[in-house]
Amino acid sequence: MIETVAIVESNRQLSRGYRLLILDFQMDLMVRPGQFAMLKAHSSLEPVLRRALAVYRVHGPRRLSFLYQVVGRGTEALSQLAPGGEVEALLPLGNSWPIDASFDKRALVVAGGIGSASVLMLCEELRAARADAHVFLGAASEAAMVGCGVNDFRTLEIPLSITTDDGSLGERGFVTVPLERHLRDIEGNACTIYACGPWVMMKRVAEIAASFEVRCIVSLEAPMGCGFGVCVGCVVAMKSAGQAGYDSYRRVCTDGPIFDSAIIRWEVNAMH
Amino acid sequence: MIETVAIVESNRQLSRGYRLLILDFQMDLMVRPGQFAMLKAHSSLEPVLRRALAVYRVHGPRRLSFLYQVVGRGTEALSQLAPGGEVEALLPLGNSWPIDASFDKRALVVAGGIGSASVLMLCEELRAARADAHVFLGAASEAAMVGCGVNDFRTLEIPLSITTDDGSLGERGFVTVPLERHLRDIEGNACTIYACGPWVMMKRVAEIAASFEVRCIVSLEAPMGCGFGVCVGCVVAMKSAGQAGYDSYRRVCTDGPIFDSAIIRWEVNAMH
Amino acid sequence: MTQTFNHDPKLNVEIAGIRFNNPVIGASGTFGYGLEFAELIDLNRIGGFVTKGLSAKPLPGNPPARIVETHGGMLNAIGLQNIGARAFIQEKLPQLKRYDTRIIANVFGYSDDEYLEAITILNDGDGISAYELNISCPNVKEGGIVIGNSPDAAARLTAKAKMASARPLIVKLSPNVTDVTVLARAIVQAGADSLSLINTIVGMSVDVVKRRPRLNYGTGGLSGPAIRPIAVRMVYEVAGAVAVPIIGIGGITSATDALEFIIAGATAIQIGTANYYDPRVTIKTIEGLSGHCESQGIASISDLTRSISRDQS
Amino acid sequence: MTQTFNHDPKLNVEIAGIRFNNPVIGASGTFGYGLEFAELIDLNRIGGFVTKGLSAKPLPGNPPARIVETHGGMLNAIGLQNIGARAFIQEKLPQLKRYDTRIIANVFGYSDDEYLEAITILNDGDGISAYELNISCPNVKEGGIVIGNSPDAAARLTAKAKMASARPLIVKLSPNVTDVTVLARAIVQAGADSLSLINTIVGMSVDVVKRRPRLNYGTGGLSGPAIRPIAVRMVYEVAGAVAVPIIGIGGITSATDALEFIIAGATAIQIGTANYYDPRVTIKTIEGLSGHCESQGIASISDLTRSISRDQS
Ligand SMILES: Cc1cc2nc3c(=O)[nH]c(=O)nc-3n(C[C@H](O)[C@H](O)[C@H](O)COP(=O)(O)OP(=O)(O)OC[C@H]3O[C@@H](n4cnc5c(N)ncnc54)[C@H](O)[C@@H]3O)c2cc1C
Ligand SMILES: Cc1cc2nc3c(=O)[nH]c(=O)nc-3n(C[C@H](O)[C@H](O)[C@H](O)COP(=O)(O)OP(=O)(O)OC[C@H]3O[C@@H](n4cnc5c(N)ncnc54)[C@H](O)[C@@H]3O)c2cc1C
Ligand SMILES: Cc1cc2nc3c(=O)[nH]c(=O)nc-3n(C[C@H](O)[C@H](O)[C@H](O)COP(=O)(O)O)c2cc1C
Ligand SMILES: Cc1cc2nc3c(=O)[nH]c(=O)nc-3n(C[C@H](O)[C@H](O)[C@H](O)COP(=O)(O)O)c2cc1C
Ligand code: FES
Ligand code: FES
Repeated sequence: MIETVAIVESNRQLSRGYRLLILDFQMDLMVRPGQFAMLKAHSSLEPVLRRALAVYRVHGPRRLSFLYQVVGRGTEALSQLAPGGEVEALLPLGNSWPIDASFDKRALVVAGGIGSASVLMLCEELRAARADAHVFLGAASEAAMVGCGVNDFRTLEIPLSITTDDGSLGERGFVTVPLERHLRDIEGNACTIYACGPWVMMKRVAEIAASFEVRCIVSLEAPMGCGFGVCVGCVVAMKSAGQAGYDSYRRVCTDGPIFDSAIIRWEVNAMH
Repeated sequence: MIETVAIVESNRQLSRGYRLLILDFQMDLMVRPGQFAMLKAHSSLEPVLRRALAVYRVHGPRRLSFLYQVVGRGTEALSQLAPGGEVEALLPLGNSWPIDASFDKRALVVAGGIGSASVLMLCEELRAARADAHVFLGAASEAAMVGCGVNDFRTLEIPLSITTDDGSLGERGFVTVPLERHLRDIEGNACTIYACGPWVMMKRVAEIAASFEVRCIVSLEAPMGCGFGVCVGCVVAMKSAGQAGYDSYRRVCTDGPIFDSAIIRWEVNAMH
Repeated sequence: MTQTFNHDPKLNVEIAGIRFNNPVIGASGTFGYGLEFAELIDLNRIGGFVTKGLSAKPLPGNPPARIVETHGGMLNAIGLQNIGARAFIQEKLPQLKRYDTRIIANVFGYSDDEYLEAITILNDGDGISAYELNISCPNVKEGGIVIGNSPDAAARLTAKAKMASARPLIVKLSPNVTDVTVLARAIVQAGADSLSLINTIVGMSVDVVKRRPRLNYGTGGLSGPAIRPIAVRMVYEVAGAVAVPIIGIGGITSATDALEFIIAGATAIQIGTANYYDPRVTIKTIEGLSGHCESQGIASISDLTRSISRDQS
Repeated sequence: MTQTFNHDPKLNVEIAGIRFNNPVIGASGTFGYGLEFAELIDLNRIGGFVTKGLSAKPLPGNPPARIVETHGGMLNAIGLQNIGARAFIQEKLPQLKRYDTRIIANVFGYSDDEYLEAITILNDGDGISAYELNISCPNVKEGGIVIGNSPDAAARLTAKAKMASARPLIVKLSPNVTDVTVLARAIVQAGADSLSLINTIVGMSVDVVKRRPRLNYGTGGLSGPAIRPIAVRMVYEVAGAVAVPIIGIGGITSATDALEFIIAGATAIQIGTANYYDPRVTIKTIEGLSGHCESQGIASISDLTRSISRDQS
């Protein structure tokens, strides 16, 4: 975990509301797929809290990129950054996608919307491990899909199923539809689902995984105060623990963001 | 008084800590010498209040420039503006330098530090009125003098006396020294002093003016909430009124910023 | 009243029998005597405004510095500089007649009698819709007690003011109390027709080089976005405690902010500090509220008052 | 205690007989159990830190959402999730031994007895310098009363805690009161060795589309730069009312902010929320305080405590 000020190399709009931020950290970093950073424009006084962004890609020992959607005050402030600008950064944070060779002969990667940002490196690693992988991407529209990095996923040479809400690219509808279809096709074969996206999507993926009795790993989001475990603000409810135990809630930032979907109490939305 | 969003044409550093901001207002404006604007970077959430800056120069019906020193959070936010950026602006505000032809045959213009920003247009007008003017500029150093626009004053073809605290340009010492010398030289002739600068400087200029029995007009500064008369936060204490009357205090933004120095209760610093 | 404006009927609200074209009101001390805004916005479009605090006699106010900016807000210790109730009636009210907007006179005094004197003067004024009793200004203490922090003193003054008043009486609550509902109940019981809250919160800022308060008065009242969460909470609490309509105030800068107060329990809202740095904020807020009603299918903004749900997971 | 750091002697301060290398302390709930910061800063450099609120038994805390950001700050309703006093002693304290910094245990309970139980457990812990009694957490109400808002209840608990405690007792004040000096006097009279203030201010944020509070708990505690002026004012008031050393808390983000509190009356300060978004803020503040003493010719930071002048013009 390093606390530093990184320099903006570029901050390009991919499509309306989606941007790719490339940062030069001026020191060597080791980042594993699924880890994230807490970022904030250096000169920005408001909002005060940093924002969690998954590391999208490693461009060398000192250069990382982040793919983000502009949704509110914090990402808006990031979107104003120009090359040469400074970013306060704490990273790498959180655990990473568990890639277990024996398990992951067959891997289904599911991303909804900007959830894609957390799985590109996972896909790269799966390909490197020669896993039999399949990627399912869902987004609102073709433009959103471009913003969510679909073109980077296309270069991976992993089979790719695409859905959009408006049908402007790929199949029309939810990403869970081709996922379920695929699971029926390969039924009986052990596989692992890796999912990242909106809470409702992950909840549905978890249900599907449970019904097919396959392992499902999710990367969760929660509002974060600190990103390194001290505020205990970013919790998600656990199935296991009763209301009385200390372990009813776990921190997304340090106990996660990646969890086995089977331990999550999905009725309690960490994003409220 | 117009409330608008202006576009940054340029925002150039003149010397360390001093910048010239040129704004395109995209509509015709009429500004008189000594008037000011309340400005704020459009996308900046903090600080919340706008900042008062004198109109430095008129570059055409829609283009105005502002000369400013970066001193704190607000001017720092302004300094981040890039060409094409947006600035929230309310202007023109306040009264203007009273130029009365009969009075101002002889005009002594005194500016300390960035107070220069408020008097360049006054000088232009005095020259146009063929007044017998003399300008006294004081600043910390040669670099600060450049930041305070000395080169623009040089092109005016008005006699110019310069002092710096460190003697790096012109005479070493306070600007009030050459002013007093000059007043002694012209003693007996009616003249008007126009002054803008730090409170202590203006207080001293007012004292000098009183001792030479010449009229002295000052442009004051005060912390401003609104700039258009509603918060009553920017007051300066008047000599005339007792503690009981409503008129003990006047607003710098609307009753000023320009006052006859004789009516100011100089012991009560509006800048605290 | 010659000007007319096509108001969104969904935004009409009523408080103590007074109809407001919309629930957006300029707050006392931030809207001058109204006229200052005539050049900047169409006064016919706003629901109303509250005058700067008016006292029976003109007041000079405090020496500078009177304001200091803080993160997300500002402290002020203006000391209630005002032209006096009589001058307001004679010099300002006649000019305000031509606007179709509700004028609320904010009333202030250093003693119960001074409050009543100001009200008596203002009773003669034409075109004032209601009084807002400012018992919560933190910058004016007599003998160390702020009337608005004591339920007993506040109730006593409210009862007297109600008697003296020819118009509906809104009482403006102090946030500087342990339990705002105790204060609210006492004041409503004493006869207030409506409550407005919050006034500013007492704060201080120190010049660390000069080692003295940045405000000449020492302490000042904190306003602006920084205090909004505190204000929303207090409106929520008071709305659960009393039945009179509530006017929400504190850090409102947009329609979304206004909706927080309305959903928590307010019938109307006042915008203060934001007017300083965004002089058209009242108009933008009104437009935003219209848009919200439209997009959320809300027939009347009043339907949102106290619509907050408290289901916890 | 093997590590040593060359502390600036000008920054030494003492509170209730405890020597701090400097007046900069990490605030409870924002500094974890200290260890979380070991990777980010040299713990030997800070004056000390206060643990997350410890209760006799572990507590699960509230369901999410537990935090929401506001202008200049955040609301939290963590619900005091903690590993419990015993686990702290067994699992955390041993790892903390090697740092030369003061450890203050923040103590919490749902009843007087639970507070005493936690203290009794912690009395066995080695390396704890003092207790900070958290009687002001706004997110835990029993029967609608927050102990810290009632001078009587607070004094009663303070007296009992002082009896039970093997260590100096700091009591942390609630800002959600009409007059913080009444509370402060009662608590000092009951035996507190020091007071720390302020805890968070109760606030609320509303999701205007879902029409419900953004926090699952409903209300939460406001912290961050937004509350600093209120906190400085309260420290100023309390410093004028009691003789015990005061620890200033609330929205501190820099040495300048810290100095506001010290000049207003604090002997030391705690930094809370700023640790979240600027994990090295404690170190930066210490360096800034050194620089200030140097440039202003101040021999000891304690000379600045309550150095505020109140001359008005
Ligand atoms: C581990 C992790 C990794 C993430 N990776 C990415 C990524 O790679 N790309 C990307 O675009 N987004 C990512 N997000 C979501 C991103 O953090 C939010 O979109 C962002 O915080 C929104 O901030 P805002 O101020 O723009 O929005 P606002 O809605 O104004 O934010 C208000 C508050 O809510 C919080 N918040 C809002 N949405 C989210 C959210 N989805 N998750 C967490 N907190 C939220 C903010 O942090 C802030 O405190 C990630 C979130 C987490 C927890
Ligand atoms: C009528 C008028 C005209 C001005 N013209 C110019 C100009 O042309 N060029 C220029 O560089 N400066 C000018 N100033 C001063 C300028 O407004 C301040 O330097 C600026 O507000 C400082 O803001 P800050 O946030 O950078 O500094 P900070 O010190 O962080 O400001 C803190 C607070 O104090 C106020 N403040 C601080 N210094 C001043 C000051 N000198 N005057 C008024 N308020 C102050 C700020 O507005 C803010 O509210 C003028 C001031 C007035 C009143
Ligand atoms: C400079 C200033 C002056 C004020 N004067 C008054 C006043 O005279 N009477 C009053 O009742 N409230 C006064 N207020 C309080 C506001 O009306 C309002 O209650 C408070 O500022 C909170 O709202 P805001 O955060 O939107 O500003 C004043 C506020 C400010 C900032
Ligand atoms: C998320 C969070 C959790 C907190 N938990 C505690 C706690 O357990 N005990 C306590 O006494 N104070 C707690 N506090 C209050 C802080 O210690 C501090 O008093 C308050 O946040 C004001 O300081 P700040 O503005 O610097 O954050 C907590 C604050 C936050 C933001
Ligand atoms: S974000 Fe603070 S503990 Fe996870
Ligand atoms: S700045 Fe508000 S009245 Fe002058």
